[in-house]
Amino acid sequence: MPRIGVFICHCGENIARTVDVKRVAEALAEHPGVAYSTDYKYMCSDPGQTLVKQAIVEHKLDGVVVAACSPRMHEKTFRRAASSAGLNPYLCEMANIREHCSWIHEDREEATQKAIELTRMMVEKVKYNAPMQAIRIPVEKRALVIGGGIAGIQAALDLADGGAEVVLVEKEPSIGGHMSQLSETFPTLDCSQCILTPRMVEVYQHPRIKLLTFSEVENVEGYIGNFTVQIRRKARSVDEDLCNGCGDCIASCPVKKIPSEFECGLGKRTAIYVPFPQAVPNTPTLDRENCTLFKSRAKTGKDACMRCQKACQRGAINYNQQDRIEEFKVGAIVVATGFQLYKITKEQPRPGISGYGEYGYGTVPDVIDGLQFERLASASGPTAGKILRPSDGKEPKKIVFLQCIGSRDCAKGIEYCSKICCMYTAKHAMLYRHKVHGGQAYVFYMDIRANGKGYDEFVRRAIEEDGAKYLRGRVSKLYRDGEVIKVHGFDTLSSEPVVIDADMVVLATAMRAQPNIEALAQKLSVSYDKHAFLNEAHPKLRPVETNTAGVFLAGAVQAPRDIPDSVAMASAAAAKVLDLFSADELEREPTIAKVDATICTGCFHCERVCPYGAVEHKEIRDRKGNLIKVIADVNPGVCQGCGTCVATCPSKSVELQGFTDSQVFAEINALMG
Amino acid sequence: MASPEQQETGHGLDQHAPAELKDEVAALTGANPARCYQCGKCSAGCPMAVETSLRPHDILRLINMDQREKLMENDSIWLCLTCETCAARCPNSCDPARVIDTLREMSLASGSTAAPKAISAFHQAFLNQIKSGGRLFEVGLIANYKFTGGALLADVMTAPGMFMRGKLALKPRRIKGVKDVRRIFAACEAAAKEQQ
Amino acid sequence: MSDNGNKQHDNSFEPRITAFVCTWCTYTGADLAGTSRLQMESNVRIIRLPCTGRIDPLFIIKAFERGADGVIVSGCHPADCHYTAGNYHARRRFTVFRELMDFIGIDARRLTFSWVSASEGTKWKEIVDETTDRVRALGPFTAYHNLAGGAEEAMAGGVQ
Amino acid sequence: MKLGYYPGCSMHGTAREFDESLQAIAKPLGLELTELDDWSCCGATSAHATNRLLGVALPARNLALAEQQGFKDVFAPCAACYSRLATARHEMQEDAKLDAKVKEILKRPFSNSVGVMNIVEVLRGLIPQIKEQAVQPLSELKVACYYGCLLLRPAEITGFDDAEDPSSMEDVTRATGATPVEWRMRTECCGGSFSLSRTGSVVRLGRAVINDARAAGANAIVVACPMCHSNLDFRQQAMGQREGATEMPILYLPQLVGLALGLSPQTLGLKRHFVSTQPVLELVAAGAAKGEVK
Repeated sequence: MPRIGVFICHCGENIARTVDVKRVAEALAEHPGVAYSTDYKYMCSDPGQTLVKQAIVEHKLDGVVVAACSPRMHEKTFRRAASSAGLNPYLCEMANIREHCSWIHEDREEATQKAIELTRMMVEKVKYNAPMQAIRIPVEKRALVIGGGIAGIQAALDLADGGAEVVLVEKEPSIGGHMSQLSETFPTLDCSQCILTPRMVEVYQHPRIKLLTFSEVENVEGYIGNFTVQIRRKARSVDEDLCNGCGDCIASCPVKKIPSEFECGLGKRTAIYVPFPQAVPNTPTLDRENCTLFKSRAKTGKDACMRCQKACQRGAINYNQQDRIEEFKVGAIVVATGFQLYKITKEQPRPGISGYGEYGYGTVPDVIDGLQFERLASASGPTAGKILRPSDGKEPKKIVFLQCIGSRDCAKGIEYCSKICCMYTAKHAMLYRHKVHGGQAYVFYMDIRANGKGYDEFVRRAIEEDGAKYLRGRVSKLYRDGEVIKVHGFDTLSSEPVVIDADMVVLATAMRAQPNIEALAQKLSVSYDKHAFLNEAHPKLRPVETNTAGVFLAGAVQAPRDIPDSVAMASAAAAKVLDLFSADELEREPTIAKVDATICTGCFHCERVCPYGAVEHKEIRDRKGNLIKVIADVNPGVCQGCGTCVATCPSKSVELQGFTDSQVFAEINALMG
Repeated sequence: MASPEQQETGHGLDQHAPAELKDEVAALTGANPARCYQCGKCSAGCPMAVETSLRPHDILRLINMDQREKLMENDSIWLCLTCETCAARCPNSCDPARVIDTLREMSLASGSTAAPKAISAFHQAFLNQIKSGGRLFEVGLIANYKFTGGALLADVMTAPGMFMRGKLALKPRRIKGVKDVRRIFAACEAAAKEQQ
Repeated sequence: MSDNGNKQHDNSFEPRITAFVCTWCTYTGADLAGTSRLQMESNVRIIRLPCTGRIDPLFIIKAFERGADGVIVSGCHPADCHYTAGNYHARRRFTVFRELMDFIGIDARRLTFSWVSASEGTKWKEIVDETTDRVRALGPFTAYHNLAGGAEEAMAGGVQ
Repeated sequence: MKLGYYPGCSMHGTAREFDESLQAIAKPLGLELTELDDWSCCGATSAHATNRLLGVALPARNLALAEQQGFKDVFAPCAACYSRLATARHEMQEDAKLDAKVKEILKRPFSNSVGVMNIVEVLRGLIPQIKEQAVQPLSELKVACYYGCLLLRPAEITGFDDAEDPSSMEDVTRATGATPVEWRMRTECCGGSFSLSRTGSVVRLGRAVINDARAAGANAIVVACPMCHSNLDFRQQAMGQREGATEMPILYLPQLVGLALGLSPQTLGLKRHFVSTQPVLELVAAGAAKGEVK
């Protein structure tokens, strides 16, 4: 006969108000197999836990059911208490009579009856519980950081400085991300390059950071502490070991008119190029789509040009380089892939999002986006820091900034606030005024969201000292009218329609998730929201973790973030990883699947449905080494315990520990009391 | 934190107060005025914004503030051209055009006389024409309108111009199903009264 | 209505409903309904499983056999499964299972299959109330003794 | 193509030339129009501006007639009628309560199965035929395609073209050999229903449309709506021309197509306009002369 202890918690008045806890305890005392049943005001308090521990010893309990709040709240607490009293922690279960009972029902009679039944179900389950041990798994103390923007750079440096090995993967030819494109940063107006470049160099030189640029994550396998990642090193056509970054190849390249991605199309680059002078690494990359040689090979099969190869004295140019896959073992992964900017074009990459026909779908010259303005304002940009119109190179005397383009616009498919635009627009208005004396900046805004340290003061400065005229309203329509852009807006504060003849318009376009981020998220088994921003494990308490253990988030991959936020998240993620790396082994819940070798028929239905690839093939041989059969075997390190294999197994030869068929059937059987 | 007493009162109000204007409008239009965040994009594109005292976003604001009388007694809702520019560009799908249609209907039902005489007379004259013949008889419309509207403008003088160009039929044509049309009118007018 | 607090305890039929839910989404959503104090029908008993993928159709048959009048199966939304794909397998399995229910003679309206995420406490309440109302209207499930024994055999081939 | 033809009230009155020109081009383009028997007025703005139910029930009567008379689609060339018919169809699909109510009022069987088409949509579908049948090159003619409001908005009801950046009228215009100009006011409102009741607004809005078309170098404005036509043509004199500026002829889209097909100005009703269409005819003649030289 089992000896089970039942502990009914009042939770102050939370449970006791609607559940007659005394009656529950009495009813359970009568239940077969229950050796002890009691109630107490706060079971999770110290005296409450002591009560449980003492009862385990005094009544020689071989199972415990605590009827209280949700197991999500206190299962760990009571299992720890049971363990300290010498009972295997997995012989302790909770019945949820608060969230699922006392809080959602008013009728005392009904609630009490339900509480009795819920507790009985768990008692019946516990009868079939088996002692289990937590799983211990070794930890590979190397981290993968995906994305080399400011978040990835910060995470990589913090990790490496903390003693961990780091593999930093960046898909572009250089690290630096969006921050390297910015002119100056709010709210201090310090030069973005000046604060970023030293950190980029630090990454490059750090002995514990392996930097892989022009590379992408191909595949991820494994689990926390033990991931195996494959990285595609895209063919750069330049041998990174031989290249010394002299730039002779670039000077020799005859294809000079390719719109530069780094300059947002406002500047040009060659086919073999470094994206910007401070790029790290300073190794050029050959853009095969625009290279004369590769075009000629594709068209006629003949070689052509090859001037860069001739120009390179180190023989570093290799036209026959192929993509290659490198494999790394890592214990944790930080995802810091950042964002892309929304474009107002008619064609959109995602269904459900549309462009702005009322603003000409991006076809009106001199209507640019915020990042383009950054390039114009940047001293190292295409205009050497002068604000000039792209169409005719004239200095705009009237400039209009439109905020919330794509943001907070349900009709265009994006309802969220992009968070950074209020600030950078204020910055733009300021920079404009500093650079174009006597110029007038207008800002169409809806609400000014400046809730960071020194942020509101910064916006006030743009208005009070730099004379930006803020108009509260959205613009209905804009179009080119001869030399000017007619901007039709409404100032809701003076209640007047406003038409501005602008020389230039800057759109503060929304921050969007990176293209194809879903594919990466799926490789990592991390969920994402409807806008494809990756989901944190808990919005308040676990902001940089994900629901996949060992995978962490930093920066705008999770939601629109500014630089300080991204850096803080990156340091937080690094701290989490270092915490993980501080032990040699990890403990995990033992709720995993296990195959009964004697009845498995080797049909491998389980292998087909397992989302983790945890099912392996195991050969059963007789003593002479003759193969008897091949059966399924679950890798305890990889299995996450979803139980899909169990429900699928035709021969019922696989069980999920902690949720075995007998345990579930016991609960079902208890339904009728 | 609200005291229990305040909560009690608050709850009581919710239960017994008549439906707020915004809820009424939401029920009648299927658009939710509460979604309006007062960006003014509707008013920025409204061709009549220079002529009206209340612009589309003002109207949404007053609906959300439950200012029934102010809306019903203002002629702005009658100056809407129903060009739908506001609805097409509203970031929150508040559909101001449809909302204003509904307000006009409510205003008529409430017996408000805020509609500019010329406009209400035109609508009335127009509908009278259809009611009597099933189709619009333009000469009849102009005559009916100019008399009831009282604005005997130069327009009537251009009617001969229209006539000379063969653009005006002088005899109304009545359709076979005119009874059918009149029944539709009667049913819709009855429904409007009932709603009130 | 469930939340008017003065439900009649006469002899009218009160169904017993068993809910098989995953721990990550629906169980948490039901917790949220609790913390939000959403009053709902008290007829549902939840059995917590790691994932809807773990739910063997046999559990449902067993529940009916043991006297349940209705069953709710609820897990994460498609694409939100904590285990990546368990809920897809569950969905596939239950498409087939519904047909099997017909065959066995259980009215398919006694089974509710839904997605409730961790943030959808209100949706959970709605599902509980709707299912209870529906099953209450269907009346007690009395054919369960017919299920005993035979059902397990019927399921032995597995429903994939 | 066989279509149920819903002319609407103005096509038999003030917009007579719209009807005439449409009938004239129908045959050469292979368009078979059968007028809906006993159709009634759609209620126009006056109905839906004062009584939503009426604004749906009046057009619904015509949709029901079309269904009874066996038409798959109703063709309403008047933009206002088109808008009302399409809106009624859409609202009844979206709102089950309204649907039931209207059906109760109509007192005739109706399953809301009939599609609604406008003039631009129909002519866009006939572009190959227009190109094939065009005998008169309109190469000297530059026109401003004016959509106005009712054709395009709301997008979820009309849906045949981009509401902010439409191109279908320009496509039809190109098929006639004329050149569409790039201009700004093509989707703005002309004042529509205030033609008689608030003339001042109409004059203000119409003037902006005409001035923009003129600034863009158009020889004429092409419209697809009787209200736009009457506001821009009949009211043009009241708008007061700038010194030295010539009048801006306003053509219906089928009139433009008809010119390309070589139909006579009389047939196309071009003599019925308030603003003379003579300058257009001269440009057409000039184009023809050039064509012959080639």
